[in-house]
Amino acid sequence: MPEVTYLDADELVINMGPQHPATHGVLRVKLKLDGERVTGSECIIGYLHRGIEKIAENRTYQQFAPYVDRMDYVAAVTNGMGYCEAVEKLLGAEIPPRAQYTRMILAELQRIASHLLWLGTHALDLGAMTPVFYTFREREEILRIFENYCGARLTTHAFRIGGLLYDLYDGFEKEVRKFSDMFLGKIDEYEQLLTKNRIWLERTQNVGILKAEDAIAYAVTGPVLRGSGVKWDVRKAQPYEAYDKVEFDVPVGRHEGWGDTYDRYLVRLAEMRQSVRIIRQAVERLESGPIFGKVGKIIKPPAGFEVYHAIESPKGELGYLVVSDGTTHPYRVRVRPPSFVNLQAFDLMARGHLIADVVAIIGTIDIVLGEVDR
Amino acid sequence: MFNDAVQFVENYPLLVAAIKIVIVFLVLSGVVAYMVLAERKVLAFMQARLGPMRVGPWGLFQPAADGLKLLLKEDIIPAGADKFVFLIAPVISVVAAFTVFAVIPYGPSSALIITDLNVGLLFVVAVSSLGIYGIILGGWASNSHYPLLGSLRSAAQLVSYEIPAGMAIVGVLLVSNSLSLVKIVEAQQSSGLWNFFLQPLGFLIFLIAAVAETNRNPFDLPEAESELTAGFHTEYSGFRFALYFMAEYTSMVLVSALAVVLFWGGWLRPFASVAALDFLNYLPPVSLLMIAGVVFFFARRNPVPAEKWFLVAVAAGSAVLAGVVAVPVVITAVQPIFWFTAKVFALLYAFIWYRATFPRYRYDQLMNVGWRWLIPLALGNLIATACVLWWAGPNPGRLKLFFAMLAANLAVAIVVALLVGWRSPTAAAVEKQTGS
Amino acid sequence: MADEPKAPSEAQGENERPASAGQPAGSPAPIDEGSRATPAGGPSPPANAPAPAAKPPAAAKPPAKPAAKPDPWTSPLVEELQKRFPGAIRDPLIFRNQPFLTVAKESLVPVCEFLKSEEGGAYTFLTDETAVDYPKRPQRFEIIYQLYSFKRNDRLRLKVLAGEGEKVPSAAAIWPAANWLEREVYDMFGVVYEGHPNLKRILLPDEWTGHPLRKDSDILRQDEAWVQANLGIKSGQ
Amino acid sequence: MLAQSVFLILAVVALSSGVMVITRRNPVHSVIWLIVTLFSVGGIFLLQYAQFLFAVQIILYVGGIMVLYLFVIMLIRVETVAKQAPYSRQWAIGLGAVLVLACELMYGVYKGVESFHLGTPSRPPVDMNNTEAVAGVLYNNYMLPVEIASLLLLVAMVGAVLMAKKRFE
Repeated sequence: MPEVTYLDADELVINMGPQHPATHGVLRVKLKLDGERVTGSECIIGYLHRGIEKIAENRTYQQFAPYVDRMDYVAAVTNGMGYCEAVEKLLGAEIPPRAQYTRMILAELQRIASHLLWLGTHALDLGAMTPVFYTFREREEILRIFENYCGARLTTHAFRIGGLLYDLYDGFEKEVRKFSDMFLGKIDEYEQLLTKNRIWLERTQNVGILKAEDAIAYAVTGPVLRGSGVKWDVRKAQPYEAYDKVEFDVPVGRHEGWGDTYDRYLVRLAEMRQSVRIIRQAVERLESGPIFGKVGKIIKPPAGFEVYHAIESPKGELGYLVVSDGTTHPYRVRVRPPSFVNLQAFDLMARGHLIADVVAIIGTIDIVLGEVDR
Repeated sequence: MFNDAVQFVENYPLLVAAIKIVIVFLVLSGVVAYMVLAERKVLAFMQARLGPMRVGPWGLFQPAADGLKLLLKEDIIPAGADKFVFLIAPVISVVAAFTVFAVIPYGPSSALIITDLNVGLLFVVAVSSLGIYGIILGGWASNSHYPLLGSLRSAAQLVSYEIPAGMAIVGVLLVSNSLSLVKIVEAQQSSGLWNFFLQPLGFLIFLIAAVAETNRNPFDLPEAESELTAGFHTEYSGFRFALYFMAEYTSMVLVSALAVVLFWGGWLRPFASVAALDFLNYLPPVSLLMIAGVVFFFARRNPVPAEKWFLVAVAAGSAVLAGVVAVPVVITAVQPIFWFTAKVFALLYAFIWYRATFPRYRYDQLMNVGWRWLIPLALGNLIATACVLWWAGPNPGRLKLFFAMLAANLAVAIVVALLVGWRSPTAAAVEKQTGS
Repeated sequence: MADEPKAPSEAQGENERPASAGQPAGSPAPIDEGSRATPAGGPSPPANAPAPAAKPPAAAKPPAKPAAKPDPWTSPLVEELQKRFPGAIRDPLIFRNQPFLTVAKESLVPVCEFLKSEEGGAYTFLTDETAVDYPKRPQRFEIIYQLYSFKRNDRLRLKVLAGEGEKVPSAAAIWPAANWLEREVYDMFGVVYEGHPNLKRILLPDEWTGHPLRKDSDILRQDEAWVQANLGIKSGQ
Repeated sequence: MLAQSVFLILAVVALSSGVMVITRRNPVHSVIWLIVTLFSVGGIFLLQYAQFLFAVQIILYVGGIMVLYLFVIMLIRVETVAKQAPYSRQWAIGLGAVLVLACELMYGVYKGVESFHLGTPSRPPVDMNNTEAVAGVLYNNYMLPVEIASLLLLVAMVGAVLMAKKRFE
């Protein structure tokens, strides 16, 4: 065959975000395109940087707790739980079981709420308009429970270092039970809309493939890691609170050694079911008792050393490294944000895909920019 | 007096045509405006919410408010835009969409047909293919990346889907033996079989291609909001945006009307030849009465006095209208237009329904559906239809033709499915990538 | 915000810079920078270098509970490490069941590679990498690596000390995850990594001056010039 | 008379827009003017009662080919193209072509007015419309050429697909 020279279209650099409906906040992605195919990408973040880690150094341990709610603002409860536990670990404090189970119930509800928000927006990104309204309807129920418990829906500041500030309100158990009974049916409803939908399958299967070894190399955690077939969950591997006392499964994707957007979708749906399972067990074990451990009004952890405590937040491993200097103020608080670390794998997942897939991949990583930028 | 009217029509054909055009234009604009409201309302009900409720009872005057708002908004022309092209692009879209309605027959009598071109079908295809220029040029003239990508996408999409749509239309042409839309409906009347029954595959292809050509979900890639913000009309605002909006909804009405004319028997009542279903003739007054009842029911619960009385008036009006329509003479006169509208609305409802249900296709998948599935299917359908017609000879029996066509369609579908296969072309790439 | 009482540590940190009261090593007192930076004979001259010290008020009030103190950590892994990298591993300690050790900067890359390998425990997962700033130590930055091993279900914390202007070898080649994490450390602390593929600011704008998470950077401090030039407002606060 | 004046208008529009096509620097504008030309020619077809040709002209040329032109033009960077002089080194060829055409035209004028006669529009028989007439001519009289032409087009299409495929692998 004779040598052919091709008239190449110019490489197009397109700026997605920071004001773009599908970047879930103020993420800016610079995409290099060949036609509509992505040949490279760069995430530009920091538009929501508020210096939360710096603020921590200028607040007392208790004063800082409300700030962590503002990181992953769609999962404030788990943020707060991680922080409180990290400080409790630094103090070596024990938490009474009632507080532990309450925390678990609220955290699992929060996980469901966060996944619901993810599911709705993810589907919306892929052009399915209806699920978002259904998921928000159920999320509303969860937020109502939060509001009844602590007066806030979003940035709850539900827990205190040492336990709980408020005991559960009357009818909490009943409401949670009612919700968990109702919710399983609702998951089926979402699945009817999406799981076997041919277009949904085509849009999510084989899109944003992440091999397990890449997932580990990029330190991806949470549903993204599990979607790639790595059966690992902080709640199982290194249990905190009373997660070792309840039964639940760790769902993984369909493939051995790699995962795509559809795997992550399935994993998150399965996780919601597991959360309901945990909630049901935890509600059964709620016994009356103290809700606050032996932690003083003034928190002064022992000086000089640090602890790292990680929990399984809806987005992945949320870790807090708390360094104490013996005063009432933390010397340094480092947040290991799952969204930030997971977002790093975006370039790997997006390369070679089309623009439309970029949207799917951003959605499937499930980032919250408040947490990426902190 | 009746003779006077006939005289008038004969003396001033152009004037009469102009009057008809104005009437169709006004009615169509109203339909389009309320189509937007209907879409919002139907979507809302499917999604556990209410939709517009503020302007008038149940938001009934929302289209007026929207129109007014868009009229009064600033008309922004982006810096660096190709001004002339930017300004005319939306106009092209709207004009192309509206022009086609000139040849759509709304009923059997000449009063309900603006013009009956003997190449009506070709005219429809030709003019509706011009609408794309509004999209391409608008996107290009905006001098912005997202609109450009949007218009590139829609150029590829429209060209690709025009082929299967055209071939599906050719199938109808073969069956009906005419290019005139009026004759096509008349052929369906005389054979007693809608083309839908003779060309089920063709109808399916046409419907899919129609959804794609109107840029509607699940083929709404040129304006996919989550990918390209708003696609080709990202930079448009105010009235020009409204023009695009109007063009989109007008083309929806257009393709629905076309599908009805080509496949669903136009103005014919369903199963017009089955005497047992003659009670369907009374559907027009009955449905009006039902509307009156529903409106009255809601009027009683409406707390705002002004709205309440408005709704009561609407209910009363519908009831009176139902009474008028129930007069035997009127009922026959109203039949065609009623059935035509009802069928068009049924298809429009389907458009909304898709939007509530489907995710959006990806660009390459869209091309896949078009080129790998629809075009082979349409080609096969064309050949099969021609063969069956040749085999059946002139004036075949109705049932014979129906079953032969059904068998041929099934055979084509099966053969194409086997040939094209279920395996997606990306599967190999995935294997390469994951090493599995 | 501004009239909030200042954190004692910081307020004193600034006053106390010249002070050099000796502090017995290992006491349960506040953050004893010197004692941790130097024990067990590092490259720097032995123990009593500028051991800066503690804050009198905090020191005066001993913690209510019996002092929590890290214990020495002994494990086959530590022995193996010490055998393979003599002199590079210091202070294997364990606190609240969390083991950690300090690695000499020069041998960071081989140690990391060993830890990532099968016989080193398969610490294939770099959970986190961050830094803590101790301005009064001779090597003010403590870079902290959080490793995790799926095989052992075990976390390990590595620390590397670096002074102002000293370059730290980048771990991005070993764990790609370190890429952004190191960029963040660079952005927030100004620690420069050697061999990093793309070392530039990540959260703050590229032209920003200053590194906000350093202890000598006030919480109200910002790059006024940048804010005025780019945002057109007088101040971001 | 009406037909004659409509023809004149269409002819003038066709010619002047043709001139616009080659004088525009921006290729997109050129395409727009080309569309206008094609429309006017289509109008002339219509004037000759050749509705089928008119429809095909619009469907194929305006609705299809021009869209593809635009598609390609938009893919290449228009701004850079617009800066280049349109027909830079082809003056000689252009001049030659113009001369040949002028000669042809002069010959036509010399031959007399008959060669400009439009001919009375050939109304098809009432029971047979334009489309059927075209079909009849194509598939009865010229069956073989049509088939050969379609085969040729098919080969070209397959070739194009093959080339594009090579490009992406």
